Amino acid sequence: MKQIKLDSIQSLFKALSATRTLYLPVDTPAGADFKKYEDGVLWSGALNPNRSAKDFFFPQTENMVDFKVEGKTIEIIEPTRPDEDFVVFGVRACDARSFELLDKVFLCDPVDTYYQNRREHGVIVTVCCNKPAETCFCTNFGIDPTAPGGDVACWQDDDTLYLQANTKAGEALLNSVADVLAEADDSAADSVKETVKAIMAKLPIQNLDLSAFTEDNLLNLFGSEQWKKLSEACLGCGTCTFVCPTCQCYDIKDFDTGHGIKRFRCWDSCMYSEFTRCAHGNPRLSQVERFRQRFMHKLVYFPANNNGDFSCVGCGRCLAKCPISMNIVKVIKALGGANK
Amino acid sequence: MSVQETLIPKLGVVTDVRIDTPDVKTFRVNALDGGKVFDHMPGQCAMLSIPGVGEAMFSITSSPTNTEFMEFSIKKCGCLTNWLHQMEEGQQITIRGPYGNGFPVETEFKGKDMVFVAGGIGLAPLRSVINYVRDNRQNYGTVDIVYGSRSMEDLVDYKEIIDVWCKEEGINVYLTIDREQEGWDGHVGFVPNYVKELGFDTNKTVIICGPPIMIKFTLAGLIELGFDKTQVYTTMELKMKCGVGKCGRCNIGAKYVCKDGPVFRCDQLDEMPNEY
Amino acid sequence: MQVEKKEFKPTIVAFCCNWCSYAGADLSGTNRLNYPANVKIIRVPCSCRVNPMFVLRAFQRGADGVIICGCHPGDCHYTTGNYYARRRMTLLFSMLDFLGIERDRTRLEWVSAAEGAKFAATMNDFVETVTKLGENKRLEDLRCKKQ
Amino acid sequence: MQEAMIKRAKELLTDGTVNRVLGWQKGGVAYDATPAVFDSAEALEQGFVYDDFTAANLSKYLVKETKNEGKVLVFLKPCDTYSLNQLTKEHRVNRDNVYVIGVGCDGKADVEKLRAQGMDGILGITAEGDNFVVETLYGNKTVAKADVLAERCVVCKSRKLMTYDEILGEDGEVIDSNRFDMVEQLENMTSDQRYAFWQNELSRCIRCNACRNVCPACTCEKCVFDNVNSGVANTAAADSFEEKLFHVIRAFHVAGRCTDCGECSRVCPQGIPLHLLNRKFIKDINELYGEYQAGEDTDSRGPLTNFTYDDCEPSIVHERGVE
Repeated sequence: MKQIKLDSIQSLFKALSATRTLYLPVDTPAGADFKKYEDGVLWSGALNPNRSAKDFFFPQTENMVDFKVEGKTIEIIEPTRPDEDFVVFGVRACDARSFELLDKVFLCDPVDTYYQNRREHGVIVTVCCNKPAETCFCTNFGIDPTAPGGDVACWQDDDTLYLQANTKAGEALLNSVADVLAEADDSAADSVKETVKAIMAKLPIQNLDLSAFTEDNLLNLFGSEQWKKLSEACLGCGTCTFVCPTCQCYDIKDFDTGHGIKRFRCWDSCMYSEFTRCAHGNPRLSQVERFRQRFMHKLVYFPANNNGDFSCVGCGRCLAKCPISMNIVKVIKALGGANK
Repeated sequence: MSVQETLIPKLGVVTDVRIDTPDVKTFRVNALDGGKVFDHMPGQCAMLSIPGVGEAMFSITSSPTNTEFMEFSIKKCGCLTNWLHQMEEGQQITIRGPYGNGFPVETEFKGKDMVFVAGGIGLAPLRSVINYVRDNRQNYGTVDIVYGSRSMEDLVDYKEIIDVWCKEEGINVYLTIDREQEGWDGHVGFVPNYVKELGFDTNKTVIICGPPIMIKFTLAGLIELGFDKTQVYTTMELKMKCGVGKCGRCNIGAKYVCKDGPVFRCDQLDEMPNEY
Repeated sequence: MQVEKKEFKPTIVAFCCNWCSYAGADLSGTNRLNYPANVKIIRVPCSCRVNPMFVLRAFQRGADGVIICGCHPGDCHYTTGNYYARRRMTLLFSMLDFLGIERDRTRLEWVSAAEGAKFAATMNDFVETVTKLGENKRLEDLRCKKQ
Repeated sequence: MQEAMIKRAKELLTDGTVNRVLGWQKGGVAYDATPAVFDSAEALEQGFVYDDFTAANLSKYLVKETKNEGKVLVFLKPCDTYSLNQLTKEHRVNRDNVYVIGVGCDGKADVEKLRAQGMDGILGITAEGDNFVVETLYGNKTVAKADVLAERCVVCKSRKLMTYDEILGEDGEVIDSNRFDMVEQLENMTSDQRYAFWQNELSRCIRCNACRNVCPACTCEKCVFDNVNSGVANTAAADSFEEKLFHVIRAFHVAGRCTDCGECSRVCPQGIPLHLLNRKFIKDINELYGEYQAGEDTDSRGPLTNFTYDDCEPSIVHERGVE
């Protein structure tokens, strides 16, 4: 394990950003956001940025291919792919876990090379949460915030940051900045872990009953009477899906630039009315069905296709951001017990 | 196969346009240097697009045994299809695929007596299987084709049906139209009723494709006749964007139509939520 | 090595009402009055047909200035269309100014069918103003820029 | 207040005046109330909540609700009654199917402001006089209500109920508020500064459409931004232009109809001060076409569906504010 004093953390950021681009959470007037590190940029102490870190690997919009159309002929122009190495610093355990879930979608056959390319160029440095919020419920999905994933994991006490590599890429990263780091005892971060564990034990959202969400129970849950009531106030906006670290639905669109066609993909939301509209109609005509789709996907469909892993990491963003305060925890509570 | 290859399309060129009905045209598509853009199995789909207009999934109408070109029968019903209908020979389009599971022609269908039930443009995906079966006649038993449409003019591929299928030994073609029409001396009535009237042997394997309401009633009729749902296959269609099970919109329950479908056995549909 | 600086020629989109301003543009043409060729005229049935979206999308597609021309107040073919347009465009221009978009990039001018000279003069003046401002950077869509 | 509301709602349910009640459902934590329809006395007792955090404007739900059978009881705060009036004027709500109980309002608290004050891990909030006692994972803290009042309530324009069938509590007065201060401040900046300000704010937009979907004035059956044939339908801004396009058009489409209820800014997950765009329009309308408050009545013509022969010319923009 390595360590660095917090008052000299800028030297770590400088060293990290010397050979690659460094992104880290920075305070803004409206919550934290991941920003590119430049001299003098300060690391935010906020628990989690407004937006999740999925942007780095699955950006909100991404150019896929360009076309040039002339008369009856079409020319396909493949865009150059970003090849910049980057480090994302300050990712929490929940977001780190979300990458594993996104991997299951994008890296399964056929591999999404856009995502894969970004994944290969990025190194993730996680930091143990030191001030969990009331909206946190990652422990329900088997995440231990005191042992965050990513390539390098960090723990922070009052004056020191402890770093430990989880992967080969992480080791290489730490070696590349070895000059600014000092050795530390492997148990140095234990007291931090204990403190955080004690706080975690007091979190209000614990022991959610997830046992009802199984593939066998799919039709039962799908047909539940509760959806109507739960979705009643839903505005049909995409806030929950866009702040969610695991939501991965996308749309493919063409944009006519006047001198060519750009085909790009962008995030889409199953909460939107047009999401499934096609020539023969729309199978999800009301918000009840769209709302149900989102939560059924996270809690039943995704696990059914991925060995029982839920597509939620309990980061709590949707709890904090939903305009009408409806969220996955309320859905789990309403359906979990009643539909076994 | 990676998405680099699948999400980025290949170029194809329209080499022939055939007007089938007032709103259906069949397009022949070749690779730029002739031949097929890719190989496929019966029931699989391809994503066709005109850059700037849009991209959509269409079933490949031609049989894999056709090694020269692919065909798509397309009904005019939206923005992209309107555009496609204005195409002339020589127009390039982009194409990617093949997507989906296709019909189990080499496994479950082998040695079976086949009944094909189609309505309207629903013949498009079935035509691929029918011709595949015809070209591998030794592998399959009897073939019955029940095909219905609103009117005589709306029967897709009428020429091929009359000139080829009807004349082939071991293939029984039953045509029907919804309403009486001058110049039509065949059967008149809806497809589900006709299927019941014909009363097929219950050890045959049935493939249905057509409007959802037709599928529903035909299936009910077949079960009345004593068929089991495991003998009946159909193909689904929902909005698709990526074709590889990642964009997240064509799911019915935990199944993605583009990846796990579009062909489903009717007993599988029972296990899926009724959201299609 | 002397690098010749390329002269900036702005692209101007002019929405002209069919009944007055478009005829005015015609007249200026038949009178052989000159106005810059980089003014692209789009004929609209009435100045009040111009949706704020049109103005913004003109900028997106590469316009450096947008001018809307209609019948003089009181002369609208549809009696009152241009009065509504006046309010709308006032608010829109004010909003664009509020967002920090240069206020000289948008203009509304009343040009009658008889005012061929005014049309040409207006366009010359507007092109000159926008040329001074330079390229539209604040309301551009990078994708639409020619590389 | 909450008790009185539940009591009155139960009475109206029992005597058949209404068959359901639109209100707020209690959530898990003190601040997360969800708009909900209650159809029985038990449901009301179990879940109905009204406190300093029930901020959602319920009037938009009436568009959907009044299409259903029977009369619905709704509790509206003063600013919500403006929205209802506007919706009635536009024939989006059938006023005959609504029974409005106007409730007085001293302003609602903004949980983001609590968090900004360092209240992490909020477990419970109790109102004590002019203060909130906030129980958090990291100890109890006290904060003055005034310090965590939502921005829109700090500059509240009116505590007067515009439409109601009965009132619970006290009706207030129209306030001579300083709500245009920030707009004015921006107007007095240079155009470069304004551009930098909005570029920074709007670049955070994630196009979640929450501002549009929550807006009581945005009630189109199909929004132009959802219509694939409009050419501007999009679920993400692929270029910073599209952020500006969306927000200018969104604000423009409600210009002259926006009652300044402030829901757009309340729901924005990125904290973009969207209300400033709406207020800019309101301020311009007031200054150029005479004072107008949308939602004050149900029959006047809106400023953009009206004109006078001697309206100012758009060139007036050149004479105002800072270049």
